[in-house]
Amino acid sequence: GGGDAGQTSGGGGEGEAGGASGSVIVDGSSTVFPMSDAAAELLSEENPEVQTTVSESGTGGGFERFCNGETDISDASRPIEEDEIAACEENGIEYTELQVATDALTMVVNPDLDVDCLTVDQITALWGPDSTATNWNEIDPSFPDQEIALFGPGTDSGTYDYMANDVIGAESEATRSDYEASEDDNVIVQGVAGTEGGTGYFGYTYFEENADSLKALAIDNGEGCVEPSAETAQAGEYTPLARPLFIYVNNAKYNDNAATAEYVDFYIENLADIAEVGQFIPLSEDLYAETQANLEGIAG
Amino acid sequence: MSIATTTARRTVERTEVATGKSKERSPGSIAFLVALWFSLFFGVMVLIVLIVDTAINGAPRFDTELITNYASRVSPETTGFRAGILGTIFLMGFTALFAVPLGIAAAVYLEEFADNEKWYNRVIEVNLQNLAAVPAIVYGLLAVATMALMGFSETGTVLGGSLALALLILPVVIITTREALRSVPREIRDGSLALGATTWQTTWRNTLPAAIPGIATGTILGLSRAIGEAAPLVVVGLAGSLRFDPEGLMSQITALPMQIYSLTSQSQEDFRVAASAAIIVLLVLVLGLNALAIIIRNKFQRSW
Amino acid sequence: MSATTTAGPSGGAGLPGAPDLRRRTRPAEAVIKVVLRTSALLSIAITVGIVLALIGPVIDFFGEVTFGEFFSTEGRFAVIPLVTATFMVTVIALLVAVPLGLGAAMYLSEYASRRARKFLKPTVELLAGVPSVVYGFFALTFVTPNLLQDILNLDVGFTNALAAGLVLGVMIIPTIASLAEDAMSAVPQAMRQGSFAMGANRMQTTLRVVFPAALSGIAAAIVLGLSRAVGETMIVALAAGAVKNMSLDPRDGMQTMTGFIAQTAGGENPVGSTAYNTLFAVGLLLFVLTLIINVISIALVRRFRQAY
Amino acid sequence: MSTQPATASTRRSEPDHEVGSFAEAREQSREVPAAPPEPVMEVLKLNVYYGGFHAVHDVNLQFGKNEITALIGPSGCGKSTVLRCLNRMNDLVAGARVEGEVNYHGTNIYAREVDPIAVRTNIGMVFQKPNPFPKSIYDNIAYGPRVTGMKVESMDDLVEEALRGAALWDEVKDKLKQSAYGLSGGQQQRLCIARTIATRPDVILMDEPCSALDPIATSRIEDLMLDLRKDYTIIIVTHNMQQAARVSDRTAFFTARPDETTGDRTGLLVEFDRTADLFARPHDKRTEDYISGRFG
Amino acid sequence: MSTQPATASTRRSEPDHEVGSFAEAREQSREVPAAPPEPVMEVLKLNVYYGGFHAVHDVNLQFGKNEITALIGPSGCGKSTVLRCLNRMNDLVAGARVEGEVNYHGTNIYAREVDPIAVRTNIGMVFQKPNPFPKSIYDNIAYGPRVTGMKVESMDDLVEEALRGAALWDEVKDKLKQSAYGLSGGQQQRLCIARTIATRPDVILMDEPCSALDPIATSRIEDLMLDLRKDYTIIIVTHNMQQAARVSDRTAFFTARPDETTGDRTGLLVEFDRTADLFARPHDKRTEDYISGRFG
Ligand SMILES: Nc1ncnc2c1ncn2[C@@H]1O[C@H](COP(=O)(O)OP(=O)(O)OP(=O)(O)O)[C@@H](O)[C@H]1O
Ligand SMILES: Nc1ncnc2c1ncn2[C@@H]1O[C@H](COP(=O)(O)OP(=O)(O)OP(=O)(O)O)[C@@H](O)[C@H]1O
Ligand SMILES: [Mg+2]
Ligand SMILES: [Mg+2]
Ligand SMILES: O=P([O-])([O-])[O-]
Repeated sequence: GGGDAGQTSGGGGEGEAGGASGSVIVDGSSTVFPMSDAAAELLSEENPEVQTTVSESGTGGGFERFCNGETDISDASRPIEEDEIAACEENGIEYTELQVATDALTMVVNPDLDVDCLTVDQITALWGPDSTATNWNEIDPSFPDQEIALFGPGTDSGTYDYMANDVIGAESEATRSDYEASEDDNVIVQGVAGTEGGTGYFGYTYFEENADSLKALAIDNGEGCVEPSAETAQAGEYTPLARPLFIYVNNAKYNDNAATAEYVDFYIENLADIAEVGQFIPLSEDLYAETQANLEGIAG
Repeated sequence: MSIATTTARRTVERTEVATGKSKERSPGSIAFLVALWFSLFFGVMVLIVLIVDTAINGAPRFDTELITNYASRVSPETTGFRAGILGTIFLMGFTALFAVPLGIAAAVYLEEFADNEKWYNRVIEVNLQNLAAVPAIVYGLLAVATMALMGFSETGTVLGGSLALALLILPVVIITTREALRSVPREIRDGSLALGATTWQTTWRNTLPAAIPGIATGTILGLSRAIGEAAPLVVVGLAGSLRFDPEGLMSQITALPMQIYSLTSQSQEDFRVAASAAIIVLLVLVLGLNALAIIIRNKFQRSW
Repeated sequence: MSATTTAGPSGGAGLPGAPDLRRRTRPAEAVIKVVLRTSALLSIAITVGIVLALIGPVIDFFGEVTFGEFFSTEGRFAVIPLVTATFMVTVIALLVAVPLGLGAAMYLSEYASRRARKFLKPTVELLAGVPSVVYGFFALTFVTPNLLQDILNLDVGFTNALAAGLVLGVMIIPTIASLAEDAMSAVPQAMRQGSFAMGANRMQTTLRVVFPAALSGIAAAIVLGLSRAVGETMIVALAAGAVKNMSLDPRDGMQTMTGFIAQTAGGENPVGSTAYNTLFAVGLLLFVLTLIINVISIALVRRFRQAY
Repeated sequence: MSTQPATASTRRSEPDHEVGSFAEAREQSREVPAAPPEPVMEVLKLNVYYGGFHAVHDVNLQFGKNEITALIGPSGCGKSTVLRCLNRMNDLVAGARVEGEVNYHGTNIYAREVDPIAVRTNIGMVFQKPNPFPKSIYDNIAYGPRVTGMKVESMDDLVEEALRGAALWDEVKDKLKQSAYGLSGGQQQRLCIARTIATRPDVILMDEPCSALDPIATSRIEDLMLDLRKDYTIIIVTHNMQQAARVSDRTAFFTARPDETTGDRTGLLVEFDRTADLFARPHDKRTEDYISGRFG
Repeated sequence: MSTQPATASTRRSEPDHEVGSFAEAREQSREVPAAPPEPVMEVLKLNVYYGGFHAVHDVNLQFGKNEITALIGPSGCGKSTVLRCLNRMNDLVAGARVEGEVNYHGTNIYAREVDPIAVRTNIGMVFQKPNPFPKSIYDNIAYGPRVTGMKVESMDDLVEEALRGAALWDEVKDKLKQSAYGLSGGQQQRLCIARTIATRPDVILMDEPCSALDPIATSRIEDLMLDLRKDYTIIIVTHNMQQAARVSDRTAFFTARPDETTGDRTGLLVEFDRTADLFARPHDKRTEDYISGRFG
C-alpha cells in the first residue's frame, strides 16, 4: 500500500494504459462491495494516482446516487429496476450493465441435522411469510422431529431481498420475520453451527470457508437435487438460488474521466482474480466474453 | 425568655470511649465500604477485561503495517488502517476548528453577557442540556440536511463528517466552557470591572485566560467522545473503503471507527484480528486524549 | 510619600470636580456582543435544524403510512416493538448503572482522599470515552458467548437484550457517577461535620445525610444516564439484534429505535422511499422522547434543589 | 475615658495603659475558683499541623466541670483548630496531624484503643453557621440517638426534652414534622444545640455559635449557655470579646506568631485565666493590645 | 471600670451608661468640620432591592472631600450593598435594583446618560479579599490604564508611582515581572490599592480591606489610608469598630430591622456623625448598644 496521493483532475482521456489520475466514486450493493473494493485495491497498487472511493449503500441506495450523477459506478446484486431506469433517464444518465460474477445463495443446516435436500416449495414452507412451522417434521414428515431455529440476514440486505423476491417470490416481498436476524454472516454461521435444528442462508463462498462446521443443502427445482458449487451455479443448474452480480457504469464518466475508464478496464481485465478475492463464483467463459463485449460498447 | 425546664437533669451517663473497637469498622460499615469499592472498580475491571480480551485477539497484528498500510482485501493479513487513522485525524482537526471557537463564543455570551433572568436565555440553557443528550446519530441526519442546504452535493467528505461531529460536541464544549468560566472567582471580574474595564475587556483579558485549562479539558473530552463515533459518519455517507490520504476539506475520507464497524462483519479471521488491533489503536487515541485532559487539568488547576 | 500628582479626576471636560461621565459608544464591543450572541443562538438553530431535518421526511412518511400503522405492535412500520426493546435494554442498563454509579459516586465523594479522587474520577470517566463500536464488539464477542453462555450458562440468543443492556450499563456508569458525585460534593461540609459531631460514622453520614441532601442532583444524574442509554446506537445495533421483537425476555434479540435507525441508514432502502423515511419518523420520536426525559430532569433539579 | 488626639505617626509608640475596658461588660454570676474544678478535659502540649504547616504550638489547658471556657484571639490563631481537636473532628480534615495529649476523664482520646465516634458521642459540637440536616425538626433531633443506637424509651419524649433544653420547644412544638430550613437562623442554631444535647453528651463545644446571628438571637443563645452550664461543661470559641466577658468563667487568649524562617503563622496560647482577671489584669502585652482593640 | 457581679437574669435590665469605651482608641489627627466639606458624593433616599428582598431602606449620606468615612454595623445590615451602589458595582449583581440618587459632583450616576464604566474609572474600589489578577505585578498595575485607554507617557513611571503611592514599591521593585500571587496577603491588598490609584480615581471605596489580614499588615494599610486621604476621598466599610475609630473622620452606623410582615431584615442608616462624636456620644440606643459590644 502507501504511495503519494495524486492530484484530482476531472477528466481528459490522456492515454488508457496506467497513466491516468483522478478520482472514481463507486457505491451500491454491499454484496458486490468486496469485489469493487478489491479492484480498487489492486489498481491502486499499479497506479496510485487513481483515487477510488468505494461505499456500500446497498443496491437501491447506490442506484439512487448513481442516477443523480453522484457516482461513477454502481454495484448491484440485481438488475436495475423500472423506476430506477426512469430516474436515470430523467437525469440523462446513460449507463452500461456489466455482469461481474455469479453469486449463489446457500442454505445451510447444522451438520447433525438429518436433512440434505429441499424443494423450492419446502424452502417456502420454511421461510415464506406465512410460515408458522416450528418443527422440521412439519416441513416434511420424513424430516426429524427437531425444533427449527432460523437464522438469516436482516430485511435490509440484498441477500434477504433475493430470498424473498426471487426464491420465494412472495407478494409481500418478505420472508417470515420470526427468525434471528443479523447483518453479520458470522452470527448466522455461529447460530446454525451451535443450534441443533439450526438453519440459515448466505453466499456460497462464505459457506465454503465454513464448510467444516456447516452442511449445505442441495436444492430441487423440479429436476432433482442439485448441490451448490461453482460449476452448478455457472452452468445455471443451481436454480433459483444462483444470481448474477453487476456493476453499472456511467457512460459519460467512462468516456470523460480517464480514471474511471482505467478502473473499469482494470476491473474487467482482472475479473477472475477479483471474484476470487470477493469470494464469488467467477464468470464462465461465455459470460466473460459477453461482459467484455459490453465494455467495448461503452467507448463507442 | 423561657429557660429550660429540665434543670433537674440526671447526671450524664458517659459511654466508655476507650472501647478498643471502632464504629467505623463495624461489619455493616465494612460491607458498605466493600460494596462501594466494588462499584468503583467494576467499571474499571470491565475496561481491563475489554482491553485485555481485545489485545489478545489483536496481538498478531501489532505491527507498523497496521497503521501504514491501506485496507487490503487481497491480503487480509497485512491490511491496515492508514486511511481511517488519517481520516480520523483530519476529522478531529476540523471538528475542533468548527466547534471550539463557536462553543467558546456561545459560552462566553451565556456566562458573561446574558441576563439569566431573561426567558430566552433560559430557553437556550435548557436547550443546550437537551442537545447534549440527543443521540449522536441524529446529528448525522442534521449534517446531511445542513450540507444540502449549503449546496454541497458531494457526500462522504471531511466537511460533512466534521460538521456532524462538530454539531455533536458543540453542546459539550459550551457546557464545559461555561463551567470553566464559572470557576473563575467573581472577585477577579469585580476587580477588573471596578477599574473601569468593560465586560468584554474583563472577559478577554482576565476571565478567558484564567479559564483556558478548563476549556482545553472540556474540548479534549468532547473530541474524545467524537473520535469513536461511527453512527453519524455512516449517515453522512463516509466511504467504507478508500486508499489515498485526505488532502483538505473536500477530500473523500473514511474514519477509524467506521473501518472497525465494517470489519466486524467480515468473515475472514484475519480481518477480525485486524479489527481487534485497530480497536486498540482507537483506544490508545481515546486514552491519550483523556490522559492529556487529565494532565492539563492537574497541571494548571489553580487554587484561587 | 508623595502622591499629589495622582490627585484629581480623570474626566475629559477638564473641569476639576466635574468629570465626564457621559455614555460612550463602543462599536467594537457592540460587534463582539452580536457575534457572541449569534453563537449562543446557534444552539437554538441546531435544535430547529434537527426538527426541520426530521420533519420533512416524516410528513412524507405519514402520507404513506397511517399513525395506526406506525404506532402498532406488528407490521413493517410498527414502532412499538422498537420502543419496548429500547425500554428493555434501558432498564437493564439502569439496573447495572444506578447502583454501581451511585456506589462509585459515594466512594469518590465521601471516602476517597482528594488526591485519590483526582486520579480515580477520570479513570471512571474513561468508561464513557470508550467508543461504542468497541463496546458493541465486546458485547458480541465476549459478553454473550463467554460470560452469559459459558460462565453463567444462560440460554441467550447470539444477539440479546441482556448483553447489550449490561454493556450499555457499564458505559453509562460514569455519567451517573460523575454527576452524582458533583451533587454529593456540593453538599456543604458543615452538614457532614454536623453528622460526625453527633457520633455518626461515615456510612451513616453518607446514607442518611449526604444522600438525601443531594437527592435532586442524583435524580438528575440518573435521568441523564437514562437519556444516554436511550440514545446510544452502536452497542445495541451490534449486540441487541436487528429483528423487531415484542418479547420482554431479555435473553431474546430485539431491535431498539437507535438500532433500527442505524440499520436503515446503512441499509438498502432508496432515499426518499417510505421504508427509508421510517428512519426519520423513528428519529423524531427518539428526539421527542429524550427531550421529554431531559425536561423532566431539569424540572426535577429546579424544583427540588436544596437551598442548604 | 480619654479621647485626646494623637497623631497617626506617633500613636503606635504610645502605650495605652487603660486596658481592660471590656471588663466593665463582664457580669459575674458566681465565684470562679482559681483553678478549674474537677477538670473534665485537659490538653497537654498540643501541636497541630496541616500538612507541613504548623498551625498550633504547645497548648496546655484544663476545662473545669460545669464551667464555660472561652477561647479568644485574632483570626487564624488556631482557636477552631484547638476546639476541633477536643472531639477529634480534626480527624476528618485531610492532612491534619495532632501531637500531644487530650485527656477526657483521664483517657487520652488520641490513644489507639479509643473510638473517635464514641468520643464525639460524649463531646458534642455546635458550629458557626447553623447546620441543620435537610430533614424535619423531629428527625434532626432524633438523628443522633438513632445513629448512635442509643436505647430510648420514647423518642417523642427525648425530642421534647432536648427541644425544651434548648429553649425551643414552645416555638416549634406544632411543626415538628416540618423542614428545619423553615426556621430562622437563631432557631436553627438552637435546634443544633438541641440536636447536640439529645445524645446526652458530657461536654459541648461551640465554635462562634452566634457569629451568624442577630443581637436578639445572640442574647437568647447566651442565656441558654448560662443555663446549660448547670449540666454540661461548655467550651466556646468567640470573636466577640464582650460575649466572652458576658458568658465565660475562664478565658484563654491565643495569638499567632509568624515563624522566622517559614513565615507560617503558628497559633499559641498566650494567657489563660479567670475571665474577670484576664480582662481586668492581663499579664501579657499581647493580651492587653488585643482586648483594648489595638488590632484584630 | 466596674466589674461588680450582676446576675444573668437582671443584667439586661440595667442600662449601662459607660458607653463609648472605644473612643479612647480614637486618635484624631485633625479637626473635622461639623458637615462634610465640599461633598464629593451624596446619597439621597437610596433603596436597594435584591429581587423581591428589600436590602437597604432610605439611606441619605454625604461624603466630604479628602475625608475618610467609615460605614459600620452588624453583619447583613447592607454596608457592602450601599458601598457597591456608589460606583454602580451593583449593576453586575443579577436581580439587584437601586432606587434613589447617588450624586457624584452633582451628577446622578444612575441617570440614563451616565456611563457606568466611566463612573468606575473615577470611583475605584478595593475589596475584602485581596483579588490581584493572575498576572505579573507590573501587569496588575498597568491593567487599569490599559483598559481605560488612559494616555500614559511612560507606563513604567506610572507603575512606579502607583506602587510608591501604595507604599509597596520598595518591597516589589525587583520582582515586577513576577506573579502577583507570590506576594503575601497584606502586600496583595496594597497591590490592589496601587492598582486602583493607577487609574487616578477621585474616590476610593474599600469593603473591609483588612479583614483578611494580620495585625501588622492591617496597621500598614491603615497608615496608608491616612496618607491617601490627602489626595482622595475614601469610603470604607469595616467590621472592626476600633479601625473605624482609628482611621475615619466620619462614621455612619447601620443596622438591620426585620420587616413586620415579611421578616426580611432591611438595612437602614441609624446615625451619621463625626467619628469622635459618634463613639463618645451616640444619640441612638442602637448605636450605643453596638459600640459598647452589647451585640455584633
Ligand atoms: N483544613 C485546613 N487545612 C490547612 N490549613 C488550615 C485548615 N484549617 C485551618 N487552617 C489554618 O490553620 C490556622 C488556624 O486556623 P483556625 O481555623 O483554627 O483559626 P481560628 O483562630 O479559628 O480563626 P477564625 O477566627 O478565622 O475562625 C490558619 O492559618 C488556617 O489557615
Ligand atoms: N447578591 C445578593 N443577592 C441577594 N441578596 C443579597 C445579595 N447581596 C447581599 N444580599 C443581602 O442583602 C443584605 C445586605 O447584605 P450586605 O452584603 O450589604 O451586608 P453587609 O452589611 O455588608 O454584611 P457583612 O458585614 O456580612 O459583609 C443581606 O441580607 C444579604 O443577605
Ligand atoms: Mg475559627
Ligand atoms: Mg459586607
Ligand atoms: O447490498 P446488497 O447486495 O444486499 O444490495
